[in-house]
Amino acid sequence: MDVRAPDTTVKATAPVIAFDKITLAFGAKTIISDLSLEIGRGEIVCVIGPSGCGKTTALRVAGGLIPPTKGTVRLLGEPMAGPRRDVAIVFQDYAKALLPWRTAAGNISLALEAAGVAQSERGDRIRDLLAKVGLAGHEDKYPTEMSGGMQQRIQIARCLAQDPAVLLMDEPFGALDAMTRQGLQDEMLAIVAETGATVFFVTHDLEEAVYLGDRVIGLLPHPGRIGIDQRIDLPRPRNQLETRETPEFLRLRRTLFDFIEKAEH
Amino acid sequence: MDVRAPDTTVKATAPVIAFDKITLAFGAKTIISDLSLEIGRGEIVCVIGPSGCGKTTALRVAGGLIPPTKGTVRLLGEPMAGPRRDVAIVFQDYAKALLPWRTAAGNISLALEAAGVAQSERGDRIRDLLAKVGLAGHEDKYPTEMSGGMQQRIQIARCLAQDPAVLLMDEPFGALDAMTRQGLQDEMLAIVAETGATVFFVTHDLEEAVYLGDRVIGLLPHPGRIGIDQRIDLPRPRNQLETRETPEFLRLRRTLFDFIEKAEH
Amino acid sequence: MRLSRLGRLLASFAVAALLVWGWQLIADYKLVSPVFLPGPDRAWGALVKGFSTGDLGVKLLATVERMFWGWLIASLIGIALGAAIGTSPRLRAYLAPMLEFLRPLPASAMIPVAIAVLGLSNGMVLAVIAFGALWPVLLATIHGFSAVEPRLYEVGRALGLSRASVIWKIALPSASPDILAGMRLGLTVALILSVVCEMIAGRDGLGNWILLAARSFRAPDLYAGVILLGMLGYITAVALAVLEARLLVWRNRAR
Amino acid sequence: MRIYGSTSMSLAAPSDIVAAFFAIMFDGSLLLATRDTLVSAGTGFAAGGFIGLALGILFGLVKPLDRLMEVTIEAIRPIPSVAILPIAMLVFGFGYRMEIAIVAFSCLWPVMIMTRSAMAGIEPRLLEVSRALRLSTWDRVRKIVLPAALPRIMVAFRLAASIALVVAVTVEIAANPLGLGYGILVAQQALQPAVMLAYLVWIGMVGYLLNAGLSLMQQRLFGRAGRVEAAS
Amino acid sequence: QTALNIGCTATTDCASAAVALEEGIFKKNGLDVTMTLIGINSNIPAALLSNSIQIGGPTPSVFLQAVDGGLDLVAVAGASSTSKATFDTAGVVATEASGIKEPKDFVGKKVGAPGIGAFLQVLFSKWLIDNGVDPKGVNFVEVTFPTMNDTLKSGAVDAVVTAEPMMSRIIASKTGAPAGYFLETLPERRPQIVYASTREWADANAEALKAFRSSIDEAAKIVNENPEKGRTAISNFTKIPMDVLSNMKLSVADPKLETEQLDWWVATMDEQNMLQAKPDTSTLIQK
Ligand SMILES: Nc1ncnc2c1ncn2[C@@H]1O[C@H](COP(=O)(O)OP(=O)(O)OP(=O)(O)O)[C@@H](O)[C@H]1O
Ligand SMILES: Nc1ncnc2c1ncn2[C@@H]1O[C@H](COP(=O)(O)OP(=O)(O)OP(=O)(O)O)[C@@H](O)[C@H]1O
Ligand SMILES: [Mg+2]
Ligand SMILES: [Mg+2]
Repeated sequence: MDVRAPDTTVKATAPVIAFDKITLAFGAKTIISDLSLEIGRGEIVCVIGPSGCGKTTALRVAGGLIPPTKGTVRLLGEPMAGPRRDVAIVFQDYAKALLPWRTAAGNISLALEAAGVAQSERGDRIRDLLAKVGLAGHEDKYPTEMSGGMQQRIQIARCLAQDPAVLLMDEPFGALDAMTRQGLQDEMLAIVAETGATVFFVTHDLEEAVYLGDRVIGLLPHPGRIGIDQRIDLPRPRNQLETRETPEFLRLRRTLFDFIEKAEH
Repeated sequence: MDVRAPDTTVKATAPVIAFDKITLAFGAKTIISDLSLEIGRGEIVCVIGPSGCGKTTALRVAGGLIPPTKGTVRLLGEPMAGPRRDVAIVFQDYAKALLPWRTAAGNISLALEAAGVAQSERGDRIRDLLAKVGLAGHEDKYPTEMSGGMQQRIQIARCLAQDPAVLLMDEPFGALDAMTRQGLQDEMLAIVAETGATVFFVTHDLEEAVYLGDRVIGLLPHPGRIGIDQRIDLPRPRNQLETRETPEFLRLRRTLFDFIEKAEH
Repeated sequence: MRLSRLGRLLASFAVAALLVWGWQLIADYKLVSPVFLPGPDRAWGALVKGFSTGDLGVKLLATVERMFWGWLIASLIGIALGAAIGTSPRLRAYLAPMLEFLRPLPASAMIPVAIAVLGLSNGMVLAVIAFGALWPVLLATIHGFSAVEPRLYEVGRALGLSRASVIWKIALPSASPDILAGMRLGLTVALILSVVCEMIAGRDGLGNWILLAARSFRAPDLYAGVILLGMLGYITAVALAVLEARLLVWRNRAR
Repeated sequence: MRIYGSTSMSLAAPSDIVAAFFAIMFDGSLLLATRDTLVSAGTGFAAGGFIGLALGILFGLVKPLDRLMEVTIEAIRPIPSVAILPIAMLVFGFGYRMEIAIVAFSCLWPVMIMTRSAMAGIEPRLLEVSRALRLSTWDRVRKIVLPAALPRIMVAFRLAASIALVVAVTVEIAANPLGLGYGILVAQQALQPAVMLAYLVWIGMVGYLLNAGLSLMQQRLFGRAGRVEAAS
Repeated sequence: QTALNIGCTATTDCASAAVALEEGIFKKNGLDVTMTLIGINSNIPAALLSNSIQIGGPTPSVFLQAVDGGLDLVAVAGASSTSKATFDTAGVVATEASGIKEPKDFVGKKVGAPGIGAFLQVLFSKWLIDNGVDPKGVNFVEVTFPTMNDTLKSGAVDAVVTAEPMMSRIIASKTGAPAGYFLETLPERRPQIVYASTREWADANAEALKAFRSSIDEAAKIVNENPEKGRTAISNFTKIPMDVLSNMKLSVADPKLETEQLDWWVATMDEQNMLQAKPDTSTLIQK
């Protein structure tokens, strides 16, 4: 059930994320060069590209974790000044992004504490979120006692706990099996539909990009820049079986595959 | 070019990995129950299963990192007594498995040092390996300066440096984009074909499992046990475009998908 | 589980007993002059006598109290200061040079100055103990803070945690193994300095007892004091280890 | 700071301290004393540090041994070096050897404790890597354990370095007639508080330089490994 | 030439040895002597036993306690002894506020002494006993010489048992006033410092010992007759500035040592329960 307003009206308002000629260099090495990009409210933009092309770096810039070397970033209309609480980030290296001294519940609770949610409410919220990511009953496990996929889902739950207006996700479903992944994809679409959140979604799974996105952006490496900006006009709500079998889906997938194939040189 | 002996003759010899009624428990919780499994020389066995079902745990048992609570493991005909140098392990959490104080080259060198390769030879070997995983020219980068996919490939290169008779790989291509991944899949098949190595390959990508495997084993959760043991009789050498389009491939993929779908409950 | 723990503890005590037995042998065969090394039997005798007829108990208590408060003050200041320095590069730039200068000053050599400034009071003694025991805690805390996984600081920033929350919820727990190791050392230093202060500043306590025994060449009494120190050290170490085991459950479950 | 008319014998005006400092600096006694203290503190530090490091690694690697020795070590550790001074003096007499022995005894524990706890903090996955590669014990220590624990071990060594100086000076004050501590003692007994405080300030400076040198060495020698703190 | 290391504390009591060194008397008698300044008197017996020094200058109380504790030491000569002329070089100084005027006033008061069980405190206690006061009623704390004035001023103690040159400084700064000269009533010629060595060394080095004794005899005369020489030698040895020393009386050098003198000390210490057994003083002075 897609309750979002149609894309066109959304686009009319100011972009939620706006990169204006971003350049980013580590020392002498330019990682991202002259990147401009606008993401409208409620839009889901998937980013693909060969390994090491700068996807994570672009996401970190969008999250305010690193300032661009040149150019400006505007977030929700304001110039970027560091990370914000209404912008949630799912890190690629989930194994490092969880507090090893807190249980699953404790890690999710951290976001609630940051938002000032009363202690009495937290328990229910945490149980809800754990159920959403398919980990009901695992609240008392420490990260070291969880499998890779479980850790990744805890991180996702923590981000959802932030009730974010913007979701920056770096290969969030990378460690999940097909079914769990599909479940979470739909879960995410539902949440976005409900809350109108804007999503910047890095993935290396082309089907995932097409299935989720309103737009798929392909980055080219050395230095990172936009190589393709593909609108995905598949109707919503989408369906894991039907959508993936439509000719349009297969065509888009093929387009992106060709892009990646060329980008690899 | 497939230079391996046909599977049938291989199977006649003693199994390389033999699980005999393995049970593994952490404290009171049984993770794996009564698992028996034999993998023949040169066989590529892919393991799939829902997140948290015990794939990583099974791989760690096979690698001698954790002894089973009950049952016996035999490796290359001998009872398991801890890890061996001719068994290479690719860990799922690549971000933690690299030495942060060594460069890409240094991390690969570690395996060569362990094997007693002379200093003079190492340079060439390292360059070779880096080229194999598509990271030529990145030898002087530290893990913190590399993208997730690059780190993962360094770990793979380190394992290849061991010249292993057995490869235990835990979602080794999980953080890679489609093209890099396909390149490495073929690279791995070539290496296995050349060296006759035996492979235990955990993945959550069903197509990958079918494409690579001689056999795909599906684990069921709570506790981990074998739910499906599917032979893959696709002819070798396989081809990324053609093989993936054969009806047999699609049928196998469907079978596994159905399995995973059911396993999720 | 329980039983094996008990067994290990017993084995550990057995090793200690073995060493005491070695000590007895050295004393029996007079490998070292008995004037300076009496056997454990004589030391034990002196210990019992000190408790039953003397005021060894009172002295022990005085030392324990001194050590505890000095250590507590040192730990609190050390953690607070370490947290401040560890999270603020500016503060670090300001304070580091002065701290690095103060650190190697021998606490024992400071005593005369401390007496001149603070008088011959318990406050002076506590200040000296706290001064000495501060460094292990401070250094470990600063290090612990700098060793926090950078990704976790980013998590804190992304969640919009306040600076206090970042310290309290991310940096402190992450640094807690370091801090606890520092506090362990700090406790030892506090005990040593309590004894030294009692020796130099003439406060009543075990140090004083040891000093007087050493001065009047009553070796068994001296060793009685040393044995007490050893026991005291062991008991406090066990108490800290229990605390540590509680605080660091997460680390023991790592696979 | 000067309290006029005071006859305090432990305080002196800064100007007097400076004057005293130059006096002992130029008659050579300060440098000679510094050398003596540094030699004994340095040797004791090296010996104690090495033993502490070795024990720390041993106990970190071999858990059963660690538990076996626990009672003994925890009981010996808190014994103040001052308390064993009479014995050390009897065994070694005055001079470097006694001081070195006591300094080594004092440095051993912090290094051991912190090394052991540093080893507990090593990312378990790295230890598994070393097992999977079947590194020899020596290689495992050299290539994985030490670099991973190095940042913490360096903290232990820096702490031990200042402890070495403090203990050396204390021993010199209490018993051993050489070095800076002896200089303090003589000045104190000769009723020259300015000289005494000059020594004290100098000790602070020496310690500061020592630590700065150690930090520099840490960066030079270990470069990256010393700085990568993320291995926790 | 026999090498010989002599260890003494920073007092004027070892003036005879210092003068013998300064004036070349040791050298003349075939001894190659160095003198080591030792911080705490009670370190001397251990230093002797470890052969770090061959001859040391312990106070009789340290010497007797060491012997009582089982160390095989012998006295080889006297260094200094009490005398009517020097009774005012040590005393007890009390603050105005304490109201201490006479021995009985010390009961219940806090008194700082440079070492509990050390020379001055033993003699002060004896003085109290002789005046009918039980020293157990006095609360002794240890205060080192250099911190005495500050400690007294801060009110942490009511009185300090002290000696020159500190005493006159404290009195001059009006922190406190003399409340008793406890050396005054002592008999003459009670040793304050004795020269001692291990019995083993004394037995094995009879020649050197003889040379030492004759050197000390000669130097003692110089000290007693020509105090300026004594002061110069002491200043060189202890680094105490001459302007401090020049206002100070030197202890009387007294190289002769007899059994009765030690007996007096044994009796005094026994009175205060400082000895476990009664040492046999007849064997304690090397023939
Ligand atoms: N050290 C441990 N202590 C307790 N339970 C553990 C421990 N390690 C793993 N587990 C549990 O064992 C189960 C299997 O974990 P494992 O890592 O093998 O899963 P997996 O199949 O590899 O999953 P994924 O695909 O998400 O990586 C999980 O439920 C996990 O919670
Ligand atoms: N801290 C750093 N210092 C220097 N170079 C860096 C640093 N971080 C990243 N890089 C470089 O920037 C490039 C882009 O890295 P990034 O992590 O953004 O890639 P990515 O697109 O996310 O790749 P992947 O899909 O493998 O995660 C890489 O070539 C990497 O080597
Ligand atoms: Mg990335
Ligand atoms: Mg896994």
